[in-house]
Amino acid sequence: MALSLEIRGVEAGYGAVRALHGVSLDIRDTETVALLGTNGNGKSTLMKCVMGMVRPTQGSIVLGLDGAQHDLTRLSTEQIVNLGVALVPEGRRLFPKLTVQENLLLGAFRPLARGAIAKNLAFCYEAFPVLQERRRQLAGSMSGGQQQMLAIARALMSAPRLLLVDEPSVGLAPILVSSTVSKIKELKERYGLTVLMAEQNFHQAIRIADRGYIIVHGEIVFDGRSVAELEQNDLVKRYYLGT
Amino acid sequence: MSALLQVAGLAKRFGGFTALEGIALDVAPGERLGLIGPNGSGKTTLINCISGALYNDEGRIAFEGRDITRLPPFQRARLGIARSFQIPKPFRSLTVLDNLRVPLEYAARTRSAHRRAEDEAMRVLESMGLAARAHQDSAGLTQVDMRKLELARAMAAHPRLLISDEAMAGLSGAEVDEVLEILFKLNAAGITIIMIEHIMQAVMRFSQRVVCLDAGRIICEGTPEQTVANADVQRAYLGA
Amino acid sequence: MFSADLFANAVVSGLLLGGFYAAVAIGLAIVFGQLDIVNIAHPAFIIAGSYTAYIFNSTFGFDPVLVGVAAMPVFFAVGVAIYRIYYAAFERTGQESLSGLAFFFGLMFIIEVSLILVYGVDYRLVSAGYATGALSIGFVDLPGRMLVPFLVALALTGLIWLYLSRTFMGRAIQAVAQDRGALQLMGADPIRIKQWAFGIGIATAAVAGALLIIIGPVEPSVGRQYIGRAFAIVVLGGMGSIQGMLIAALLLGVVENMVATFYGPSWAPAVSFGILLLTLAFRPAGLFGR
Amino acid sequence: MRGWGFPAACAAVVVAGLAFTELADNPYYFNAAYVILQALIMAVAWNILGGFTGYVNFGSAAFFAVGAYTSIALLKAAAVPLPLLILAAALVCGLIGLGVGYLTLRLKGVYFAIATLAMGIVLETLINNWSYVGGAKGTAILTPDKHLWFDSYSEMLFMVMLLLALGSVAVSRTLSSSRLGRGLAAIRDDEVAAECSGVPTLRLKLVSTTVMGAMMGAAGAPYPYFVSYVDPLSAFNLFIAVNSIAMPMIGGTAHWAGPVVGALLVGSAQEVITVTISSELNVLLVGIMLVLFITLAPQGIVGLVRKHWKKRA
Amino acid sequence: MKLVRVSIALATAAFAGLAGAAEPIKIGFSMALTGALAGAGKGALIAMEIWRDDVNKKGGLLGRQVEFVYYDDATQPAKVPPIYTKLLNVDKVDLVVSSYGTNEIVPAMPIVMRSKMVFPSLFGLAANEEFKYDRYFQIMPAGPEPKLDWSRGFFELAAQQKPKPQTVAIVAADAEFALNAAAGARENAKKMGFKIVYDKTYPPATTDFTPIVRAIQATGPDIVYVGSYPPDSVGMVKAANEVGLKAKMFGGGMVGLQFAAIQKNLGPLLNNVVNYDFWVPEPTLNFPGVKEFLAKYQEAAKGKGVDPLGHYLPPFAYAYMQILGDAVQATKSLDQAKIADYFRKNTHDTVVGKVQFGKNGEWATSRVLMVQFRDVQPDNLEQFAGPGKRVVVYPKAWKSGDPVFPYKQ
Repeated sequence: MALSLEIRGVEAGYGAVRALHGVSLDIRDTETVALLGTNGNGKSTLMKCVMGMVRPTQGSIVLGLDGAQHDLTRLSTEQIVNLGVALVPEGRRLFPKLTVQENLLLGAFRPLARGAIAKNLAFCYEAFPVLQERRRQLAGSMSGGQQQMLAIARALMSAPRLLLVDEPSVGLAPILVSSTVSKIKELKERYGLTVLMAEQNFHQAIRIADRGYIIVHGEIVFDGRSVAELEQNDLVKRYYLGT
Repeated sequence: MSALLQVAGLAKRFGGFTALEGIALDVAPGERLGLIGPNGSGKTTLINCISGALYNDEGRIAFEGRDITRLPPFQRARLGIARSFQIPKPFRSLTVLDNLRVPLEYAARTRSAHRRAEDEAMRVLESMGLAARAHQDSAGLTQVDMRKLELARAMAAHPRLLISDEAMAGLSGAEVDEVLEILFKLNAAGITIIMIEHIMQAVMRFSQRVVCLDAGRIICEGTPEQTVANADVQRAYLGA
Repeated sequence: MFSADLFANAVVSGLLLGGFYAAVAIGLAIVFGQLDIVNIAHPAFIIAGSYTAYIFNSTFGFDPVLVGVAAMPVFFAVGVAIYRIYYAAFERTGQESLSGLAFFFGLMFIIEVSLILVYGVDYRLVSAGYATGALSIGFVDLPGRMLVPFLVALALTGLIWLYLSRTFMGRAIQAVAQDRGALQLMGADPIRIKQWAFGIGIATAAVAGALLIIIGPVEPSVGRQYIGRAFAIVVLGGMGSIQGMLIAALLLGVVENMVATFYGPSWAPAVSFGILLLTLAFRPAGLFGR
Repeated sequence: MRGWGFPAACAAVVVAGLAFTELADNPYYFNAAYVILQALIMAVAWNILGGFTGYVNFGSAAFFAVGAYTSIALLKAAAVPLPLLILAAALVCGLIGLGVGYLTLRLKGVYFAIATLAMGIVLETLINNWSYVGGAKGTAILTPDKHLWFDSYSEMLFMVMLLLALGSVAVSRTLSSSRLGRGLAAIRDDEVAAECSGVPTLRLKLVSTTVMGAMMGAAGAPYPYFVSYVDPLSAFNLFIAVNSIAMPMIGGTAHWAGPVVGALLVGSAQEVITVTISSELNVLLVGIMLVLFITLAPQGIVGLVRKHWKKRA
Repeated sequence: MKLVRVSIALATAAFAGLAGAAEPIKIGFSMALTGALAGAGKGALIAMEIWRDDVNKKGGLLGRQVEFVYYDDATQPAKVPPIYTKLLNVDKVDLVVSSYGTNEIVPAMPIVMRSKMVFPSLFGLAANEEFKYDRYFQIMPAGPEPKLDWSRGFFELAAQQKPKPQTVAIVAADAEFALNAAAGARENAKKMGFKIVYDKTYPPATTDFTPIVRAIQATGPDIVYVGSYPPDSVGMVKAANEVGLKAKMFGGGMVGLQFAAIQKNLGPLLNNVVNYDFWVPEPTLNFPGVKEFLAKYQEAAKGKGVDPLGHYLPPFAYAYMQILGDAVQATKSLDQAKIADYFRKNTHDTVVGKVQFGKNGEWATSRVLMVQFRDVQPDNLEQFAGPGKRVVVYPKAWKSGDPVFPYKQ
């Protein structure tokens, strides 16, 4: 039971704009890795590259899974999801006109997850009681915090091994940010997940992260091998605020 | 000196979600203002309200002392408020030159001869370094050129106030410098500029004054240095 | 002229008619309402369904409804093939709005004329035992010709509703137009989902066509009469909502028959399309949009 | 076609048309040309809203029919001369177009198209129930004997149609290369960006729908004289709506010449096929041409030609 | 404009071959081969071609073979003027006849009139009322007052019954023929002292007719006159049956009940319906040649998707050609004035009986039959080929049986 993600020299962009300039990073089994940086620096693009939604022009992304190596740059999003990688996308991307429960059930679309659907649904409702209360409500009519919970729960419904979370804090009040981040930690421990979390909120992210990278302008500018290393580094402020 | 743009008590809600609340902001003529804030803090909503793409629920907006709160966007454009869009929205079926003629003919009111509008458009394109692309279809431009076109089109409206919405996102360092240089030049020509930007270095270099939004409110206002040093701003970006 | 039994009959016959309208519109509720594909040729497929029912009814004496149900897989396959062309030519290049519309317009003519070339223009009818006679409950009559289509349409609507809300594929179909990127993240291929959904939409035309020819005679161009109505129902029903579509169809049926009974049938289309116009002008999300 | 080229070409066409009426005495050409010119005006008109502004109108036949029925109503009341009939029809249909324009405030894309479809059915029902103009059973209109200096009424109707067609092409061409046309193109490409560039989008859309309506109405005004007998079923014929969409799509919607080329090509092909193959294939032709063109050459004939020129240049 | 001229040149070139050979006599017409009226139009064309072959087998007209030049008008009136001008001026046909139906006949009138051609016409209802063209001849036996004659029989029959019915309902489709029929019915009803209790029209695209029939039922009429087209005729008959319409007489001006496919489908539902017709296989109407004609028609119609029995329109389509042919033979010329004179002055023997023309080119005396469906069995097409199923109950001269009254016991 081993999982690893190895990203090497990834270049990617949209049209003529390059958003990533040779990004390399590693994630090992059961780690929580934070990808830190303010908006527009390429965090989301990297997430999309892992998911096969943006094709890197160069570099490799290799998912090691129980001894087998999968080159994600050659797989479709569906195939990547089927390997057990799930993304909680930026902006949550719920299906607003479907109910909470329908959203969750869609999360279990991948064949492997369909078998355990009852168990996973029960888990999700236990982990997020508010979702059970509102399971018949349309996803679009819920508050931002609830929507974020739903987005995470939906990703969990696919019974992933590697969970990518993109900017869970956006648009949430500080107290909700903190509880969302705590929830991710809780879930990670419970399911034995490996987590890559892109986040701007430095302090919240490193609260649950084992280590982190800082990405500025499409390049990894700092590889913090431990939380302590990140916390003590004054560079962070400089990278964040451009001073 | 009286303010060019005055925003007072502005609020905007989407359903139950409050995107902006109690926004008060004065922009002086000729000023270079940076508008920053983490993602989802309401920056784009604010400029949508100023340019008229959205109507605010509360508060008032005045431009050159005139209340424009209820004016449709095209009239605001004619009064001298121009903007560029975060995701470029060129008029894809028109050539680059004709893209500029639209604001020239509608907002800047260069109703004079056919030729003059064209010359004027060429002049703007030259100043943006886009002259060589004048007769190309705008849909085929590269990202950098598309962003320049976005600015050029805004400029062609002969604005008093230019709102630049993330004109540099995704550009390389050299390209960022290029766009910054253009903005400095415009400012030198007397145009007031509000710049929304994620690239901090650019904001810091460009702005005389920086306003930081977080969760729909203004949390800090000051010089770039003051803003960066501000605890609230740091909290907004780095979290608590 | 107003009387209780006239009123009751107008309502009941309106409901029966509305049920049939639902069968006509349900394919569009999926294809147009949920996939945003403006398949203006849908009524032409319905006519193709009528001819299928007619051919098997007149040569082998099979029941038209059963023929319609049996023909669904074939229609499904045709639908899948058409979606592939549509996808390759328009959706992939982002041309779907105007060109896609014209594409289906052309398709409509091709289907119509092909039917004319093969089967001529004479009116075609089917015979089925239940298509004559009526069931009377109190002073309300339920003509078999309308009752059977009503029941079949209700069953079809119910099944489609169950399919869309209870199966993985069904939920994916509902989701695909809302956010296809997010659907990909669920491990589903949006193109295949849409192709499947389009196939189902066309498959319903086989049944709707059988119902149409039970109700009355059919020739290749009568489908045009249902273009406006079918789209009106889908829009009134709030696009893509199956329950909304059913309510809108029943409502349209009742309104048309009320106007026909109490005011004058020649104003019925103006009233129903007037409602559509007003809805579009004042509540574009439809009467029952959610 | 800069400067004097276009007016000169128009003048040449008028002179040629006049010479044609003087030299040729075969009414077939005039009647066939009438049908093609009628389709041409409809296509040009449709394209002003559909091609330039990006709003699809399914109700072309309704505008055409209302134009024809305006003539009938006036003729029932008094012996109104043809030019006045055309003016009145343009006015009435322009007003209806103005009303349709207000729909664009709330309706975009497919919704707008469906609204125009519904409007067509409502108008048809109204005419069906208006007995003064014959109602659903239709009415016969006798062609007057007077026809200016022309040899026959069909020659005169042809000349009238030719002038109307030139007029609408001129309007469409002027629009497309003018400030207004660029405004419309901006609306088609991005309504928000257009508005923020100072384009008064609602006002321009109203102009666009009004001009479209007026042109279609004018095209319908001489129709009662042409067929002598009008009933709603044929005046609201779906084929009119189909042709006015298909012709610009085949010719190319982005350029003013697109609907002209499309109408001349498809319209002539239809006339030729009517008198040669003359069967279901006639209807099939429109369907197949439409499907082939939009799948293989979405920019239409004019688009293809321009691409070719650009490549050579 | 270049393209127009090029295409015209092309069209001319395409027909240069035809125009060159002046040998055969050319008869030109437009016909609805597609569109709404195509069903009837195609049947008419088959009948006309049978006539052409018959004539040519006998050596043609004036010793010349007969050739048709015809184009599809697609049931679109706008196509008719170019077609007729082409026929007359490019194809230079020697004779013209009309298309089928009022909408397609009238647009040709001004053109045919300008060329002063004889214009035998196929089922236009009062199409010459406005034009008053003296070379127009209508083969439909509607009589000198077509609108009135159309329903006169229906109301006379009703008036003869005892007890005399008092009230009448009139309902018609919103389209040309049906509304004219209804207008005539209204006048006849008033003239014969009936009280009109229901008088409404409906759109042809109606799906369900039960609410209409119920609204009629609610006014309690003794007789119900319906002006309708094929699909709505079916809907009306079915709805009358389903609702249990209690009228004593039902029918009148329903187009479609004359067609075999519809008769077969409706079957016993038709019993006792009284409806107009022009020819039925009753012994009283066994005109010379009609049997032979129908045999040929039924053979030719196989697999063409047209009416398999062809009782309604085809004999008349054959007949109007017959008269034209006779006129050419008798006058030994293609002189239009002489031919018109022959049409006017003679009684013509045709497969639909003796025909004489009167005012406005309509039949001098009406022969709108009222037939009553009797003893119709379910799902049987052949039964309608023979006598007894559609009994002529009006007028006296052609009567083959007495009406059964009331419609529903």
